[in-house]
Amino acid sequence: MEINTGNTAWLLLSSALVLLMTPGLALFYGGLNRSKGVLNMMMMSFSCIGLISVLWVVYGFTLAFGTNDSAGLNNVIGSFSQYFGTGTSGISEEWLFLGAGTGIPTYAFMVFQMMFAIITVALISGAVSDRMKFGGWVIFALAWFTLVYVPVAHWVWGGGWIGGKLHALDFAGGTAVHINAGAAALGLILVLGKRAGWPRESFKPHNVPFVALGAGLLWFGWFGFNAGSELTVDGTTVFAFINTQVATAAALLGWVVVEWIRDGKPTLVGASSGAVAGLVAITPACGFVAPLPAVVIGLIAGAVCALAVGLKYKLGYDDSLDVVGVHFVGGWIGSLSLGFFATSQVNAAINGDPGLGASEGLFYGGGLAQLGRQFVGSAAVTVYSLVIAALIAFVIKAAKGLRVSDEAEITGIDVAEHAESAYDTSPSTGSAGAFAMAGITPSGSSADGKPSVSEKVAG
Amino acid sequence: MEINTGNTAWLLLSSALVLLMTPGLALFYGGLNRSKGVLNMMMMSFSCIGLISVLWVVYGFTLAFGTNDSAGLNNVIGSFSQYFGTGTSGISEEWLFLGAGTGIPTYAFMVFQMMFAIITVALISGAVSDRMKFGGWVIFALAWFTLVYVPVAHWVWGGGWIGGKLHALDFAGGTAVHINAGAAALGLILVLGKRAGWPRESFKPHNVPFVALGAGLLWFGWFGFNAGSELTVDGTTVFAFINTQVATAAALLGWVVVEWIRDGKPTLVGASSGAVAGLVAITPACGFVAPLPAVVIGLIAGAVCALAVGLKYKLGYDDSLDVVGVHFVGGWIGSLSLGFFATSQVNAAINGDPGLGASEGLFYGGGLAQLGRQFVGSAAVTVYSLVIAALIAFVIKAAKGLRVSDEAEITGIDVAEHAESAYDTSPSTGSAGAFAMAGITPSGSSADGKPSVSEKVAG
Amino acid sequence: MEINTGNTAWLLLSSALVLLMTPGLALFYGGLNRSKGVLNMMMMSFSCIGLISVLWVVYGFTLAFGTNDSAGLNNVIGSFSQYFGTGTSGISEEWLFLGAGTGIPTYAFMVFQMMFAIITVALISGAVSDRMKFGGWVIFALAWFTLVYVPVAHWVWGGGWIGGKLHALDFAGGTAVHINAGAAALGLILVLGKRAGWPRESFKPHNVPFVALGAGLLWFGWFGFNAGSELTVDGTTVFAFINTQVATAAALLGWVVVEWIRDGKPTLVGASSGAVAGLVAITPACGFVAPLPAVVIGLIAGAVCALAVGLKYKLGYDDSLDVVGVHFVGGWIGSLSLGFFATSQVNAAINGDPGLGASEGLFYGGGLAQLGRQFVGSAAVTVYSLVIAALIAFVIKAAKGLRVSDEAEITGIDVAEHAESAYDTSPSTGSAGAFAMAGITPSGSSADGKPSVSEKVAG
Amino acid sequence: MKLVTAVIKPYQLDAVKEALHALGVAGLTVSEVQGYGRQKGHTEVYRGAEYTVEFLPKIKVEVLTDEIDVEKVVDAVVTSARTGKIGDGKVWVTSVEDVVRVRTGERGLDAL
Amino acid sequence: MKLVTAVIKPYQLDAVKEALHALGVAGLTVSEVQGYGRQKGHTEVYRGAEYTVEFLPKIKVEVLTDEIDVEKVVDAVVTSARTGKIGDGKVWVTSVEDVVRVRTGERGLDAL
Amino acid sequence: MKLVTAVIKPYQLDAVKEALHALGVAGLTVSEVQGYGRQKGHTEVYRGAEYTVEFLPKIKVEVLTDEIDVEKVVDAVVTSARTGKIGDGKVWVTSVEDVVRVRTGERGLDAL
Ligand SMILES: Nc1ncnc2c1ncn2[C@@H]1O[C@H](COP(=O)(O)OP(=O)(O)O)[C@@H](O)[C@H]1O
Ligand SMILES: Nc1ncnc2c1ncn2[C@@H]1O[C@H](COP(=O)(O)OP(=O)(O)O)[C@@H](O)[C@H]1O
Ligand SMILES: Nc1ncnc2c1ncn2[C@@H]1O[C@H](COP(=O)(O)OP(=O)(O)O)[C@@H](O)[C@H]1O
Repeated sequence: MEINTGNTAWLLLSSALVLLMTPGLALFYGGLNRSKGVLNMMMMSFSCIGLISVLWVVYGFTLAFGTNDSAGLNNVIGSFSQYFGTGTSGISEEWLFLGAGTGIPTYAFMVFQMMFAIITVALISGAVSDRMKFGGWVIFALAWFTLVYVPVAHWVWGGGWIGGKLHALDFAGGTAVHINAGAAALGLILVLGKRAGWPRESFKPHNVPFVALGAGLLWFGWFGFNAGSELTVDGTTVFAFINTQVATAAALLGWVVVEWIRDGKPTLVGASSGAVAGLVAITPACGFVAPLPAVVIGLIAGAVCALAVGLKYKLGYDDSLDVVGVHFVGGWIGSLSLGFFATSQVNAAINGDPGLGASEGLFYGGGLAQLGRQFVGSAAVTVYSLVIAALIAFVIKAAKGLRVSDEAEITGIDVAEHAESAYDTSPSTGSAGAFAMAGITPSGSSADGKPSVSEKVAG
Repeated sequence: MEINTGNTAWLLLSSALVLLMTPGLALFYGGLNRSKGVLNMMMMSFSCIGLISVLWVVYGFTLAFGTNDSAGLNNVIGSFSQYFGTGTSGISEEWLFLGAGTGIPTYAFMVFQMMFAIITVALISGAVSDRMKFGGWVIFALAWFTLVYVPVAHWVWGGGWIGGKLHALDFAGGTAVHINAGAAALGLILVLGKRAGWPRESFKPHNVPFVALGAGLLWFGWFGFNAGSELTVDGTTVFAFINTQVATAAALLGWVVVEWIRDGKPTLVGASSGAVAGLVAITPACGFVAPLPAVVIGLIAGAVCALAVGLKYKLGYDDSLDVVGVHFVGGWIGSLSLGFFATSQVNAAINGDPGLGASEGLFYGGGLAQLGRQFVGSAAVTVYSLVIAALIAFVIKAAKGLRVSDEAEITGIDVAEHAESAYDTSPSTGSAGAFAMAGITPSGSSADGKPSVSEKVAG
Repeated sequence: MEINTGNTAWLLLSSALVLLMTPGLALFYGGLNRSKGVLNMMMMSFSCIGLISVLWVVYGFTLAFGTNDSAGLNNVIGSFSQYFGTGTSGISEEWLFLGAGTGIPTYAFMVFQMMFAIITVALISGAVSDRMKFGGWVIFALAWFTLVYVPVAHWVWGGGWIGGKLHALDFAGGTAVHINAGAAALGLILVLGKRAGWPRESFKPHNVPFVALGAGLLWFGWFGFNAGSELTVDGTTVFAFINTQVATAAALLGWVVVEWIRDGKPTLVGASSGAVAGLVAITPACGFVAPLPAVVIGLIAGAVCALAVGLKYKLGYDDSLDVVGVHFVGGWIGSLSLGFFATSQVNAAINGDPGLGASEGLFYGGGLAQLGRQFVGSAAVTVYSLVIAALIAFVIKAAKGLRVSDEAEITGIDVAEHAESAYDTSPSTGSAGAFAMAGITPSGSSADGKPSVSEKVAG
Repeated sequence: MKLVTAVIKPYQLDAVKEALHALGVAGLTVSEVQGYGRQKGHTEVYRGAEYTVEFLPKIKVEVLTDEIDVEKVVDAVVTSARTGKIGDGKVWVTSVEDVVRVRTGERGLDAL
Repeated sequence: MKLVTAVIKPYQLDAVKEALHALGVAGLTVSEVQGYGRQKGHTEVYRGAEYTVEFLPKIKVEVLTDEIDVEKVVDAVVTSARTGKIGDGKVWVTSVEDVVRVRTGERGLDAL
Repeated sequence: MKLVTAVIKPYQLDAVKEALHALGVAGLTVSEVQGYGRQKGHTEVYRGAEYTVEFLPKIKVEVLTDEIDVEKVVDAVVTSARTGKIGDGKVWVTSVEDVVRVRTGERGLDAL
């Protein structure tokens, strides 16, 4: 096999970019959270990188992207053996999915998809901040990855029923990633319950520059997520890239304008959140729509998500950092947008030969067919992910592994679950404060009337 | 058309890198600012990403890089229709500027140049921190982008008079970006006025690690800015890359050495600022000079800019974060350096066929011709940008949209214009402080004796 | 020569990624340090970028990667002239090391290797935080780079005795970078001595989100470090990439599991440190082993390094941020792992023609031969680097340039050596605190009973 | 007039505020302090090594009050701040010679 | 000797410092506090939801002074700290039995 | 009972704590303050421009003590906090009418 250096370099670069998104997400979520839970928040993301990477080479990839020998079973799950335990035997391994023509080694695709699996699980964590046992999170991540992410990835991209039979479109993960994670978040928090003090207290972001930087890193990495999903470098790749940029920009504007009108002031948290909403919404569509429709999709996503994050107050679920309001809602907007804007002018594989079997969108003369498919695909993933996530949470709850104690929640989950606290500046070892100079170390765990780690009590 | 996967991947990667520069700039500027204005500072950058991206696909690109049917008019402005509203119709679109030989789709170039437009406008914001109405900023950004950036980009790179007739060189934006933004900053602040307390108070950076990290992200992204500006991957690209590295490193040293000698101590803010000064200075030159001259250019830029940032105290304009001292001065240094060091050994298009029409620099036997051209091009942009920026500011001022109230400035522009504050750690919800544990939320807006947002007064 | 756009783009991208690692390292180290020394910590990294970049083009590259005319001398040092002062004359320069077949210009390789030299020196700084004079650091960096890094790079990669005669393997720098820097750190701190208060005080990280973000940026950049070290894009490149990911993930898990068992809680600092340990250990091996062995190497590295960082308390050397425990120990683990897992299935150059002259590892039928070579190569670098580093430190100490005064150490090295302090939030110019509103500037230098910068004392 | 000063556990501030509110106390001033006492801090582990934290975060509450109400105020604070565990803190009373309301210049009881 | 304690609005500190300086007061000590009183805080909006902030940042100023000057000091503080708006704060005076200057061991008035 | 209040240099806190400990003082409360006095702050340079810092960080220590021990406490603090340089701070004594231990409700000397 001849490796195409341009294509392979692009896919590896894209993989690195998508990996970076998870620390970026950790920072985004961490900054949005209160400071006493920022480390737990980031640790949920980091643990996903550790866990899912290893599971992916062992069994994730083969189940998601291997081809099941039974054509019927292949609708729901990939191969149990093809790539099991990585399954490839060396550098002579060829690219299998798209034929040798792309010149991309299988391992490059495996690692690219690994990064998707990591971040999808990590996305869920934003809903559960400040109150979920870390051990419970690890179990949940493991179970949901295995029972939900892997099969859904197969349904959508691995030759399963959504992509292969239904012909719903999902360029880079509107259904497989964002709706999937958003629905799981909802299922999980319905079982987990609200944070102490919610919604009475404000739970404002503790570090807004982190939020903005996190959004910036996500945006940067998302080019790999979206434009990398074409795998090769061609005209569609370039569309995916420019669409990612303009839709995100438009969504940033959309969110900020809603704030400006509704609250009187545009905020940086709003701009950052709007950008993420736009990135989410354009994800499934980026390789199938033209730039001006991308702007429209972005504007709608930004404005609608800015309103949707208020839903939790009306409906009473505590989605801490708005995973539902942004990823679930944004994912649906993007997925449905394909029913209107998908066009073979951008992606020849629509209606093409060998094609995706999908139709042009409503505004491109394809009628309502594609809209219907998008709805069915997205709805199926919504229901499946939400239900299984809730069931997993239920089992963990029954085993008393789901929620930290009230005391731990008040003390702060960082100290309670990780025995560390995020900052040690002003009342500590910094050069400016008097306590710092006096060498007063801040109390990591607050013994005050609450149970604490290894507290020594005298007299 | 056959797409060159290596070239196109490179240009897309470069575009992503340049996009990252704007959040990097936001962090750099945000860290340099006082903490009560960090969010406004970052918001000015983020709003540019939102705004300019959309405007660029609608009318910016066609006016800057389209070819005007009238050869005379084309000296000053591009086409009103060629790419209007994106103007391209699909994946079969070919690369037009350099012929099909490069194998790069037009959209890739469009998005690359979009990122340049974004950051150029964002650069200006560093001069106006803590006192400009956010609405006024948005209007300014929109107007200056339209009236100045777009035509100047055309003059320099789009076939207009500076690049096409005068044959002044500007590889990646010394004139079009840095001199342009720096002059605009000066024009704007002359109308806007000084911050309350300036120059009596110190206005020291509130978060130096952010400054350094911002500089690091800028440096990283700048490889896309500079080496990406060759568009394709060839020998000149590699020169642009290595020159960017060594000039920046040398400028870091130059700035730090000046501090060490003058103030007795080298600082991290100095190292970060020096790096930015070097990046600015090498920008126009990186694809036209050899590495050792790049070191010299960097050293000079670092040392001169370290001194130039003190000018504002002498001349009495409040350029908050030294946009003039670094970008304007550094841009000029880089632009003029081409008159001395430009050589066809590095870029065959100098004197080549089809070439840029430029001459070798003084030290390469080309005499003073090129130095003269560089001076005229840079001076023209200086005057044009400064005057138009001041005029725009003047109009906004007349409409009472330019400057926040004194109270808002003292309270802090983050709270006043965005109703949010950056940090919520020590006296809040962190785990270390007593107020945190007691659940005392810091007052975002300080009602004390100053008008405040939705203050409730009882009794 | 025909440039290969894919290969060259990949090598330039990798160079940019490796550059980013140094600011990433600065953030990682800075966050791990106390807040009164964070700027000095970061400044040590930034000064390396400035210094080493320039020295590399002047004499580093030619000595490390030039070929000495004397075949005997070439075992120990490269050419004094071949690339002196950059030595190449223009864009027609051809790729020399691997022949014209790779299509990569020499300058691309030069800048890639420059980034390695920078970060290797910067790595050492983590051991000396809070107590080394900045001037002394600069001298040390310059001397160690010249006397140790440059020859060792030649021995390992430039055709010298370790790579060329002994046939020890080192894909991306286990020996040349990590063992080398770790041994130097040990040599340096043995002369420098302990921090005041160590080990009585805790010296906990002052900003854990910075640590995690730093680790994330390092991870991202390390793809360039490791997969870029193949220089071209081929099957081995892809192995290097996926191995980097899974070994690092496994090491993160390994470290966290040790903490969970030993201390009862998994920490984010642990996860971040584990990731770095994994990155270090897989560095020499990534292009020679298969993914499942990479997982094993990572798990071992994470667990062993988690224990190794405790050694300093037992042995009594103050390795502030665990450069020895992570880089030295992790480097050895990775280097020795090649004796077990190296295989020509992953890298045809093992036993190949023209090959590296190395054998398959023990588990791939190669017996103990390669393990022996790895041991000898690593041990030689350990001894050489440690001894020379200690000697350099000794000379600087004799010249009274090594260590700051006790007062400076207590006041904080940021203020003492750089006249700046990192943060200015809570007791200052932020919008939340009362001191901020009152305009009380925090005292950068604390005059209290300690000598201070330009203190004015009145009657 | 009297000044009642209390050093309490941070989590008890809400309860103390409520208790004082119930008594009709119109205002109070709080600050962050660090306490050292019988409650001996605790040890922390970092990278396998143990450290002792001696000072513990506390909240200081200051209430200016009428001579007549002082016992009620002290009792309210003591009762609401109590968790029964060591380190609950101290309350003390000092005599105040005069109080002025800055806004109006009113003095004495009128200033409260 | 007396101790004059003032809880004031942060922005007034400069004015208070100047006023005391003009009186010849040689030193003072300030700290950050949070006040609760008639001035009721304010509401804040985050993502469309409203929250009440009850405590407001204030500055506490402490001045040790001669018995004779105490009225002048109180007046200076009250006048300079006044904005006339609710929340301007309180000033109170307590009696001090002894003062020592740490540096010299001087006591009483000499210690000021 | 008495309250001994000391405003000292931050680096002296350790010494003061040890000295009080040696005296058998069971507890104390410290807070961060900023001091203004004869010790005039210093100038700082930022980008070549000079600025004056007027307030300096200090630590305030408060110790409740028995009437009988008050002189010993004051002496211990003054001696241990002294560096002999300007800005060493002040120590002052005020009278306390009552002290309560929150945990037990004990009053007076028993509460210390
Ligand atoms: N003599 C004292 N002077 C001033 N403050 C004290 C004194 N003793 C205790 N405190 C304060 O009271 C807090 C609680 O005291 P401690 O001895 O720990 O518990 P308890 O009051 O329940 O016996 C301490 O943290 C400290 O802030
Ligand atoms: N009884 C009190 N004891 C202690 N501090 C008080 C008391 N009442 C008010 N304060 C302090 O004075 C500040 C201003 O009081 P407030 O009632 O808001 O306004 P005003 O003094 O103008 O009537 C409060 O924020 C609080 O810090
Ligand atoms: N009159 C005062 N009232 C309250 N605090 C004071 C007074 N004078 C000085 N201080 C405090 O004491 C500290 C030291 O005083 P200063 O005059 O600088 O030195 P010294 O006490 O050695 O003469 C000051 O920083 C301030 O906190």
